[in-house]
Amino acid sequence: MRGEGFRGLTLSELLTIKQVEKLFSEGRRIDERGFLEFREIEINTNVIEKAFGSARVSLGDTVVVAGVNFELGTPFPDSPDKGILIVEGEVLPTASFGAEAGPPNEYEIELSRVVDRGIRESEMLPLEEYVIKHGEVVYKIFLDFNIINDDGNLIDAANLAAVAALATAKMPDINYVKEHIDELNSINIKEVPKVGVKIRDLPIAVTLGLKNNKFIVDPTFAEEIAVESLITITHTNKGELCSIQLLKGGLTFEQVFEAINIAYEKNIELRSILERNGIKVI
Amino acid sequence: MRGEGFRGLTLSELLTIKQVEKLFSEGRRIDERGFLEFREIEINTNVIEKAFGSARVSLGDTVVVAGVNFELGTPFPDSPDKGILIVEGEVLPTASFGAEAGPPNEYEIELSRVVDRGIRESEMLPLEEYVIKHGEVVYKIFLDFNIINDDGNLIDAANLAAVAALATAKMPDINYVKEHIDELNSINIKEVPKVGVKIRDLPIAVTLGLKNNKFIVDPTFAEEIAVESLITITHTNKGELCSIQLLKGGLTFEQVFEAINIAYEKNIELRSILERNGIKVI
Amino acid sequence: MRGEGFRGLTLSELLTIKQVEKLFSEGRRIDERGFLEFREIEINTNVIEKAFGSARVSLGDTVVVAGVNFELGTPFPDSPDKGILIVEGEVLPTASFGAEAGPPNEYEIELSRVVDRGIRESEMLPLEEYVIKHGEVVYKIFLDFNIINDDGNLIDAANLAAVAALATAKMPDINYVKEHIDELNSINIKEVPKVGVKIRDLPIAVTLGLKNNKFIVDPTFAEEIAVESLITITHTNKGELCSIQLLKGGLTFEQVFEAINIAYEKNIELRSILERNGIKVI
Amino acid sequence: MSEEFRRVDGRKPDEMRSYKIKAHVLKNADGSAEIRLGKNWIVAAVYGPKEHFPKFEVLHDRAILNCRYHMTPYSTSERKSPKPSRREIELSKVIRSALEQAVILEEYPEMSIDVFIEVLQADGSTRVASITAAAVALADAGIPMKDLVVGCSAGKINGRIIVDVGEYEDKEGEADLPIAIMPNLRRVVLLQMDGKLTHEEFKKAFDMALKGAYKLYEEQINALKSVIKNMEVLEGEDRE
Amino acid sequence: MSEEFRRVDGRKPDEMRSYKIKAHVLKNADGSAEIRLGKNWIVAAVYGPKEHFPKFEVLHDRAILNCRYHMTPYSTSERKSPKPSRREIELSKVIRSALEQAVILEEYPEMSIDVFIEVLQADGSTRVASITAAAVALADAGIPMKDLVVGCSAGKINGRIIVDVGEYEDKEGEADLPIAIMPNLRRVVLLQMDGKLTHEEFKKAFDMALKGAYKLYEEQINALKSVIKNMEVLEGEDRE
Amino acid sequence: MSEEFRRVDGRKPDEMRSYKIKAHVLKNADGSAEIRLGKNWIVAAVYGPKEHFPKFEVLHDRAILNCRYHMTPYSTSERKSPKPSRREIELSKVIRSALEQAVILEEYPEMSIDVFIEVLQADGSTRVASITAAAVALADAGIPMKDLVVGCSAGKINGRIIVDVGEYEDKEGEADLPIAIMPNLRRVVLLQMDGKLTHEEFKKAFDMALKGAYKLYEEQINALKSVIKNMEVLEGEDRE
Repeated sequence: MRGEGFRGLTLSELLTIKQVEKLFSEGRRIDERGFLEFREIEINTNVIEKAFGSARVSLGDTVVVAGVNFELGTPFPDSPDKGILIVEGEVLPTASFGAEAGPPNEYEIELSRVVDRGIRESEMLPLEEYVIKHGEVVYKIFLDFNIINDDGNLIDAANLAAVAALATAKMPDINYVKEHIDELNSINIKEVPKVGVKIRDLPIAVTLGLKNNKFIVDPTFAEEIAVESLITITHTNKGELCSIQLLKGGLTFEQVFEAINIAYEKNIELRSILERNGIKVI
Repeated sequence: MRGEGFRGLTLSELLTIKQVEKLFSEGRRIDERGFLEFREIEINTNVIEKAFGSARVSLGDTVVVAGVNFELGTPFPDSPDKGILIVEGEVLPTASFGAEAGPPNEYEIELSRVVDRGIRESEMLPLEEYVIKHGEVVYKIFLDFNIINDDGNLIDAANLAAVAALATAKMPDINYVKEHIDELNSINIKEVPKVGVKIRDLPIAVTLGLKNNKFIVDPTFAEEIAVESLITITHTNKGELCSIQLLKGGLTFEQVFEAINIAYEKNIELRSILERNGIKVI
Repeated sequence: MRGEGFRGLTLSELLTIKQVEKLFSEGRRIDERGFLEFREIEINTNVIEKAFGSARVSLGDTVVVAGVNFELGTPFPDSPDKGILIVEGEVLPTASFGAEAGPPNEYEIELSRVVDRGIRESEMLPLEEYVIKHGEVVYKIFLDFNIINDDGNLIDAANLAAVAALATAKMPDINYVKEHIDELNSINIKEVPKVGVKIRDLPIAVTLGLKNNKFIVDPTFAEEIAVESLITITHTNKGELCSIQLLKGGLTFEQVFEAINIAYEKNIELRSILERNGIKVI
Repeated sequence: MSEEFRRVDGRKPDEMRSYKIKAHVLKNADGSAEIRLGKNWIVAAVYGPKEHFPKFEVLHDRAILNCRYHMTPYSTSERKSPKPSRREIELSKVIRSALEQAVILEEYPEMSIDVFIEVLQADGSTRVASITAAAVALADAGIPMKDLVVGCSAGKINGRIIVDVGEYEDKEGEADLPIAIMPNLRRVVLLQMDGKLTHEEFKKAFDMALKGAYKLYEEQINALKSVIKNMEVLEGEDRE
Repeated sequence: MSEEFRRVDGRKPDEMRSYKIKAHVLKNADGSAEIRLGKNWIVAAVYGPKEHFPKFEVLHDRAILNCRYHMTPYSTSERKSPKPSRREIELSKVIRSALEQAVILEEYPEMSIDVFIEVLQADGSTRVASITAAAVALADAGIPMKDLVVGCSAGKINGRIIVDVGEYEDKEGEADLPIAIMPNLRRVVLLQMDGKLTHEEFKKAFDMALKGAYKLYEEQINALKSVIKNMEVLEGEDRE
Repeated sequence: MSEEFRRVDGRKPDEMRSYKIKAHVLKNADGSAEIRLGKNWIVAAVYGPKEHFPKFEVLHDRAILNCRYHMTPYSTSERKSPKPSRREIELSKVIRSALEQAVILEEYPEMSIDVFIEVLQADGSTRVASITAAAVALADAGIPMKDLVVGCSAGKINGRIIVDVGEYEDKEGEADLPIAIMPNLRRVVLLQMDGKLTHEEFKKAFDMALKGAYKLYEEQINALKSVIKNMEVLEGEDRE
């Protein structure tokens, strides 16, 4: 995965990976965590006052910031009665030695699309309610997130930040906009009275690594390279699967189901952390 | 031409070129064809059921697929009463060792533009009939083609595929669209009743190579590199010239006319092959 | 600045730079100019008959061509009652050994933006008068310039060319366009009766180099590399500052004021050269 | 599931569309294959192993596997720009990752192997059809592999679990589950899911997709066998 | 200037917004810093000195300093495309040029040093806040410097000269003057201006910006000191 | 053709527009030339032969000839984006191909020669005017050539064959035939055509274009002679 190819790794990264591998063979993790234990999670919302919604999440040393923006836009021709949700994420060049400025590479695109799928497929946002005028004007919601520091498990961290930013966002009151539909050109979307975003679900992504036929959760950067396989499994509020992505390597048929069960257990744990931060489906 | 530059050629390609050159000096071609003989031509139309029109053409080992798409669009400001025709071709990376993925290079752009000019200048399609509303809504016709395997003479093969795909296309009935002009936004162009495309001409491109002051037609990949000059000459149904492109090298003044005469003869031959496949100007 | 990096310099350029440095230490310039003396300036306007306005300016061996174009466009949402001015400049690959074809690099972007700021901040053009319909249709003015040959001091030369092209442009009569507002789609902006452009100011950029704590004006290519610092200071007609850009190196606090005073003096000199060419604020 | 239930194209829930795989369909490529699955028409070409360029990217312990999944402009109902979309970039990545599990890259240090997949007509489940063709193309190129790779999808529409998801079912259905496996090593190497599935539904869908994959694996073998037969015929001719 | 004059956010003309600089805020970077200035929230990271790549670009007498100033999509009122704009490219250039005056590049021939600046929330005067954070990040990375670099802006609104221009003042004001200096060497290394200022007004604005810069310089020192203190504490721990 | 027939700009069918070629117009380029043909104003610059970069592209038996044909944004009625269009890429290719016939590239293995053509004002037949200027620029740079290259166009409007097609005639006419030749070697090195021409009309148009090209060839020679004269004058000065 990341860290591969000609860019190579720093010497310190290489040494850590070696150490991680050695410890794995002894049944231990480098930070003495349990195999199914998450690092410390910190969630702060509304960290960007000027955005409609925002969050900063840290998962150990992995740090993500997410922001939400609302615009007026034209719906896609094949869904004239739905708002538009655009999820884009980038790993900033601040995040690690190997991270590069420039257009998103395939790992960043996969990261964005996995986070996007969780939100979209869980139907977290009621997009069908974001229509100002059928086929012509809808809300366009941008959810942008950035990895500021990369110590692995970007998907889980980004998913938490995205979900926290969306769930705590204040959006422009659609009734107000509809009442002023004849003056749409002169509406400044930033100045429309705001109401809380209604959410219907909270997708929770859990990424597992597999090494020596044992699963770990919340892999660090070095662990992501050391493990043989990586898989992300996202659950809805009701415990349904809403997104899976095998990121690296392979699994036996049985391991697929084992992974799903672990992800389900951990999803409940993460869900309660979100709830402690006031983020839940009402 | 292609095959030049730092990408170089495979050893097998180089050996073939040497062999082609040796045989040329003996008055022979590598596949024992006559100098003015085409390879076997196969034309299949409607190979992509979901497209409005399509064709697969093989010219010896050169294989091209072309597809036609109709959309509603805005006319160009300087031709408010004309439909829009867009011809774009790419050599897929499947086509040869040297073919590359990525934006079209100058040879692919030349290939597209020569095929485009033949179709456009022969006035094959009645673009002025493709207007839904003067200056506002017209048909936008996309003709895309792809080289799947490249054994030379891409222009002739692509031209045949393009012409076959266009001539056998079923287009959305413009009268139906005009009748529903007030509901344009909700028209799905794919579901409009279809009628056959009317064609007014069939441009036929013939590419000639020159080696030791002798012309050959339908050059293979190795022959294209071995010859000194390459020229494509396109004729209309009535025997007019509608496009010429000197692709490589030079010609004496007399050779220009010799090339035109050969291209004319071969154009008649290709035209009859198209006719045998049911493709002709009515 | 330019000339740096791996592209390197030609041997002849390197020798000139060495010579420039040697002479500087003797208090001399390579072309025996005074430290505060400009090279010969030639200004020709209306050199591109087909453009709305144009100019060719040479400053010693630096040659710039600028052209002006008017289009109809949509205003920016945050300034619905203002025309749009777009200033873009490129150093053509003809300009020097090191100049490259391709998208503008950071030096070309800086060059364009400094020229743009002078014109915009001096409020040379009455953009608020270029509105056809509030929030919907305005004039979009393109000022494009190109460096044809680069012997340094591109900003001053480009600024003179830009200002001369704009000041002498003939623009489509806005009253005529307003009268035909119902037929905007069929208006060809090139055929609208023309009137002279009204200008309210003339920004004059003066670039200074600093070497051994002495300022020079109008640096050549070799001098730009030899000096420690470079700064451009632009004045309005009334002697106000309207743009400053430290291009390279640093200055003491006192030198900042010294530079401004020199730039002011030289701005008056350049202004009188423009006036001799019939270009002035009325 | 009631016996009467029929899908939009008349199929039973556990019924595959018709399929056909052909190996060695392109003259220039070192290996190639074509798959037709319903109206899917996909071509895969392999070039390599070959010297990798540029040099500084070379891996000293194994070959680099490049993979491009690409849809032609006319392959979809709405014309697709030939420029790779974010979706195509993601699929190229997961397909490459799956094929890397099977190809013995260590045999060719400092070299590279290119896999080019072109979707000529798309009809749902293109990614698993693509990987199925790509594996045959790799085998056709004589590249050493631990196992073939074969893919199949399952999904859910109107509450029912179905195999080999067609285009309409992909758009209108409630869930999509594309998988690819190494059939002899019994390992999943591509696994994606979107939509909503309970754990139970997932199990059912996963099993259906596995069965489909094993059927296509037979077809892969047939395709490769007829190439070998052709080769033997040719070698026979040679001997004469 | 009347004593009663208050700016839109209640500040006096010569009053800075609240500010806070923190060094060493990122785990992976060799050096890093965060600045908050009003609602500006900007992070700077330094990687290097490190081997420069590609080789042909290397300078044999000094290190290459790369610099990227970048605004995140959510940092501004209207969503910003993540692709660098012409404005961001220009600012990256002038910030790099300023930092090059302070960094002793000759110490690391053939190497490169990367400075990445990310604006997480923009609130006017981002470029001078950025350079102020970047200099702390460079120092935090242990890169040898002749001096720190610190920036502040001045401007003019409603005819009054003001320091530390906020977003509203940037948009509605008559002039903007961002500067950055090496505070001990007393040299200006970034200087831009737009809008209209008489020579007199310029002088006043320049002096105000200088004063602001020296205040922020104190804060830079504090930020670096607490890192050193932290290090001492850690070293202390080490010794135990 | 009736004697009374006059073209939109008053020309007879076989009448060229006014033209003027000047060699050595740019200070920095190794060779340069400017052509004015009607309102066309085109500048060509040559840099090289010079070391080619990057190294891996080098040809070991000859120089690489690079060529860029480019229109400035203000050269056309509608503002043109400075980014090269597909048309400009095609014309760059055919112009390069034509010049490669004349330049003795074998004299400079492993090197490259750059030809940059900038259209400052376009007035129809820019490609043939461009190649005519580029050949003079190459000669001015002292690059060894087998022959000059000179171009001219012919066309058809209102059923009449005309030489040196102007902008209006290009847009409104029925056919356009740009050619370029090596005048002494009597070889066609650029040949394009679009529109409709019978074989007979083509012959007539081709002959007209040839005649036009030979006229411009005289002007090329004049332009190069006056450079040589200037050089002699300069050398004379030198001797004094």
